[in-house]
Amino acid sequence: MTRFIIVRLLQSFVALIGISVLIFLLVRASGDPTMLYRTSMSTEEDIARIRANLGLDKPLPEQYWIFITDLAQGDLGESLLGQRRPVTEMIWERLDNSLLLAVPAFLLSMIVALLLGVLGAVKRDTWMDNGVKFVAILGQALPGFWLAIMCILLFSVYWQIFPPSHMGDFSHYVLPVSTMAFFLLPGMLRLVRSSMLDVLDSEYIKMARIKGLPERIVIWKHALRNALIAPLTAAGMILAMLVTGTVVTEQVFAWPGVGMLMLDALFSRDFPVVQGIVLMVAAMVLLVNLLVDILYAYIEPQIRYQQM
Amino acid sequence: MATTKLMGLDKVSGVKRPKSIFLNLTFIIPAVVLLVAMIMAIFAPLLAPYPYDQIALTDRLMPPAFMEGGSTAHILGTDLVGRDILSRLIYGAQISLSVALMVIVITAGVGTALGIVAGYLGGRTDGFLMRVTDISLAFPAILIALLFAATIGPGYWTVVIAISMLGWAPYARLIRGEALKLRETDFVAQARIIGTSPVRIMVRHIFPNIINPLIIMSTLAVGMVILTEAVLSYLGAGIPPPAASWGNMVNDGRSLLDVAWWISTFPGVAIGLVVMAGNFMGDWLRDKLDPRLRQI
Amino acid sequence: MSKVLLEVEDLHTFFFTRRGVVKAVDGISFYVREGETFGLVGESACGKTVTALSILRLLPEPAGRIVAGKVVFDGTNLLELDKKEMRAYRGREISMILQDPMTSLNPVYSIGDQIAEAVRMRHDLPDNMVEPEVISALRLLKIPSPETILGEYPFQMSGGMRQRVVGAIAMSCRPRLLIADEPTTALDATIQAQYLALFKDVQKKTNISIIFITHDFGVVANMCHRVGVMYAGKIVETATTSELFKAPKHPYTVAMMDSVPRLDHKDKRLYSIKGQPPSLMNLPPGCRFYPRCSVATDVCRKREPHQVEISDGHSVSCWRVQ
Amino acid sequence: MADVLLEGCDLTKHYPIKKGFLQRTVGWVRAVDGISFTIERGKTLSLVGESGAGKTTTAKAVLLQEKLTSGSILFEGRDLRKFSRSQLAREYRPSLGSVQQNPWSSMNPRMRVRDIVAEPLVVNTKKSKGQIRSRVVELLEQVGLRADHVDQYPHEFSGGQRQRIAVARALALNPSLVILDEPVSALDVSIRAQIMNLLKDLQTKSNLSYLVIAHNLATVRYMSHTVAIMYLGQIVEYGGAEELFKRPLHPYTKALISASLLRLPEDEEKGRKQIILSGEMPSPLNPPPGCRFHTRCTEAASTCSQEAPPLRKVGANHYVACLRF
Repeated sequence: MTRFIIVRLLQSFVALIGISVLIFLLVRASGDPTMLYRTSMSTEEDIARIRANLGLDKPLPEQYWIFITDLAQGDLGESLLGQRRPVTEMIWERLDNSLLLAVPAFLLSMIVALLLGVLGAVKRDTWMDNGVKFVAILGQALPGFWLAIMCILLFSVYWQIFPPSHMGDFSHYVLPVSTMAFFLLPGMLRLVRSSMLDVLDSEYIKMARIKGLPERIVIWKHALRNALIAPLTAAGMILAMLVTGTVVTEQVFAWPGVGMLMLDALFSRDFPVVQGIVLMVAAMVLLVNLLVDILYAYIEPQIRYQQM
Repeated sequence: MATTKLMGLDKVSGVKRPKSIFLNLTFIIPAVVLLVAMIMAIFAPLLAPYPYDQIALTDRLMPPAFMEGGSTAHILGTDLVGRDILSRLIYGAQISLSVALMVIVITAGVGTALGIVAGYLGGRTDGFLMRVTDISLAFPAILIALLFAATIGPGYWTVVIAISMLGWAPYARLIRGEALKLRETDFVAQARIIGTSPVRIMVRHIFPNIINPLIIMSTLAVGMVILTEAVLSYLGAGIPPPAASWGNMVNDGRSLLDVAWWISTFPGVAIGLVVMAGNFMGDWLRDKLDPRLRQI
Repeated sequence: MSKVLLEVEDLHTFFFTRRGVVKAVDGISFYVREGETFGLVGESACGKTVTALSILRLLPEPAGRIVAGKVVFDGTNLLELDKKEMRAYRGREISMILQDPMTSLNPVYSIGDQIAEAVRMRHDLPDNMVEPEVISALRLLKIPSPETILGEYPFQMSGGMRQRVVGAIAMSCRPRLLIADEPTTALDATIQAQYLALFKDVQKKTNISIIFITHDFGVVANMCHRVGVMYAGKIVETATTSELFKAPKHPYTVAMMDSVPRLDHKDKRLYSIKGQPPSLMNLPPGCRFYPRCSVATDVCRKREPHQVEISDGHSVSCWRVQ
Repeated sequence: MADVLLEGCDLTKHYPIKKGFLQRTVGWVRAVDGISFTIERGKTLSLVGESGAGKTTTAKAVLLQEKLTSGSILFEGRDLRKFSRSQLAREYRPSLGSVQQNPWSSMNPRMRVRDIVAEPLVVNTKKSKGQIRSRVVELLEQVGLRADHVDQYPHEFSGGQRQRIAVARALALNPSLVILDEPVSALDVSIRAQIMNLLKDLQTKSNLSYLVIAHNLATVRYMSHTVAIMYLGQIVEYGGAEELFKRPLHPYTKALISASLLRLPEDEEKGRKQIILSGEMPSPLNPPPGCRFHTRCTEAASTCSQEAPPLRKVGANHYVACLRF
């Protein structure tokens, strides 16, 4: 178990280094950021001064070394624009807005996916199951951004029940959270349903029924815990969807979160902000995957007990 | 499956397949939708009533034909600069399907090769490749794509490369799992006993047995790729205007929701229909070819 | 003679699949007395397991359905009970052991949990009574050091031990009828012998009735008082074990006994039954064994023989004895 | 002197157990621990034992699928260790055939019978397509299948027929030794006799040697000339089939035979006892000291836990590893 965690930690660390190199190179390849400061008045010396200021006059490995040592101290650099604020600070002040959106949406989709997935599997091939399958297929096919726009069209433009954009009181949360939850739902739902179907076919479920256990114990105790193992292994993919969902939803609803920050920075070519956000998200993704691995070991006794 | 197997019914049934599979509606409808989309894509210049970028400022924001003020000249209406929505939809199909085809050929090729090698050879090769795969899987594709769009600049190949960058990982993982199982089968053991070379085993024994999952995965990926392209184009990091992509069409109409709902609605419906058809097709193929792959 | 505990009458269980109707059990009747072991012997896919699942009404739905017949347990027709009433019979009156010990225990719960759960089902036992009951169930199945095994997980045990645990779960509610579906097929020879001896011992202690399902005539001889030989969804011959082995009457039974090598005499050459069992979806008309039978006549091809009792407790479905 | 085809001398296979953060080797699984046997031309040797006894590892070693830790295999009197890679591929491997237990999984479902049976020929010979085709038909007819089966896929056949195809494939290169790993145990009972009879007929016709891996003693007795009883990686009793089954000496052999004898209810009434061993086979990671069987033996003495019995000759062709002999 300890070995398992240490190995995973090391792997995550190596992966993070790899990603940082990739991002570093991509951003450097994107063109000369000094373009941003160039005016018709700029002289060669001005530009050279800016380059030196930004550390762009040094060789690439050295630039990377500076970048990575700063990173190790939690310094993601400064924005190239406006007041040149530290990137960390900019992300920090937007992060809770994003989380306020992502966390409720994630929890909502999880709960619904679990309930509907189990229901579909237990009532397999009935009209209820077909309904569940339909929800999954619809959710997977309709583009999340389009759905969000349609919700705005209906609920904000025509009926004017909910505000169309920006943060605010509770009513501002309804549309973004529910469309994002609907965007996350189908993947999770399909996973729960199919892994539940497999488990319900197994011999130990038959054995539980032979014992005379009531169906609710058979399903919610014996089947569900085993059925959760497969969706857990797909946690990485769910997480990737969560990030996509956040970026898209924030864009549609003009939600002042990290996703918006990233898009804005992207189109104004503010690369320290972009690389900062990508790195932060990558680190979070790796961390969550690590936690999921540990959770996985907890659910699956065979891994927990492995003498490694 | 497990129960029928347990009772030995698998040997009883499962020999003959019904001949009427093509009469199945879950097959016909998606097949028709995909076929229509393909015809639209291939023959776009012939089918579209107008060029995708023909601006007609006199016909701005014209509603669809069935609405008051609409005209049969623009069946699905026009956008802010008077471009015909139907024509742009037809050209959009070209973008969506060709991106899907490109990405699937690239990702399926790379993913399958890596998957077979990792699964069959095992050991360190496998360990390394699979960690890379895991990280790719967990890494949000959209971030890479946005980075690409910012660095290379948005465009057709940016989209293809950006989606392919991480899109090979699900293939690699699936194929690797299959190859791993196949490696342990008796018939591969038998081939090794006979003295068959590893390359021949991978080509003759492993590959033919992963074709089914490969086809299923690729069909299901059609929808995924089209959706991703749409998201990128919507966010402004995909196919740049004036080229018509369903995604950027939705974006065009976003600020005009209160006056011209049709601009955003039709391309969204088109995406939904094609993606759903792709998914249905994949599901159908899976049920026919390999029901145990329900999880992909 | 002790009284009849379970009587299965003209049971038909079919599977309605997309490819057609599989007549897995096609009209079988037998009974089991109290304290008796009744063997159901036959090859794979002859309907043994489906019979067992029909008795417990645990067929995979909606494909599998009991089409006709009665399953009378101690005077009650189980097929007429509603779901809740039926559940009260499972575990407490009738229990079952499945074939594969490696998959019939839930991998994520400890052995102790899984047995305790079954124990609690019986008359709402108070909490402090549960553990002693669990341990006594483990003792009944002679599982060494039961106290330490409670916290262990299935993957930590050998196949033989797991199958004992499954036995302990099945016995923990003190059922009156136990259905054992090929419980030893997955086990090694010496472990199988242990397990069979163990079950004879359990039966002596508890006077439980057992339906023993197997494909192995040797196991039948060892374990059962009476035997029903199944072929393609039907019981073709029923007799006491001694009678069956001394004077088998149905050509299938005879052929099976001749085609299995024996350890106590070296056969020059084994009798080999031609062909293979028919598909249950597409049964031959007349006698099901007709296409493979070496003594078949014209009537066998045309009409299905019915069961005839040729001596006390020995019935055969074959035209040759009618 | 009998015509010895293959001889195993003191074969040993130990697998390392790795543990801890640095994956150090902390122990060895003694899967096969010093066994010797001979297979005569045209005769059958059976390896019998429970799972974990080491019989499959032994068969794999003969098939070159496992590298031995020590010991040597002599093929027609020549040590395989002295064979070069190409010699092994040219001279040794083509003399072996192999039939596996499960005919449902031992064939590539995507290959036609023609290609399945032909694969050994394609991989190991330079025969022309026409030659291969006629050889395949010949092989199929040899095992009781028809020439028109060649274009079918495995799933179109029953278990018995598939096992026939497997036998045909094993015979493709005219081997002198066929390794049969539980050749009938996955088949329906009524089909087993067909395959066993086929294998016996082929043996007489082509003077084949068989190495049979099995757990069912009755099958073994029917098929073999010589039998080796294995327990925890070692041979505990070895001898001619007739002799060994008539006069078993090792307590483990006796228990196995007792477990396989047909017992009718009246045997019990007459008080004929069956030998029931207690406990399970210990882990090959930590085999018990002395005689490995002493923990379960019904006749164990105190010395059994201290002294490991060697395999001793007790009859013309009968060896037993028990301190009482």
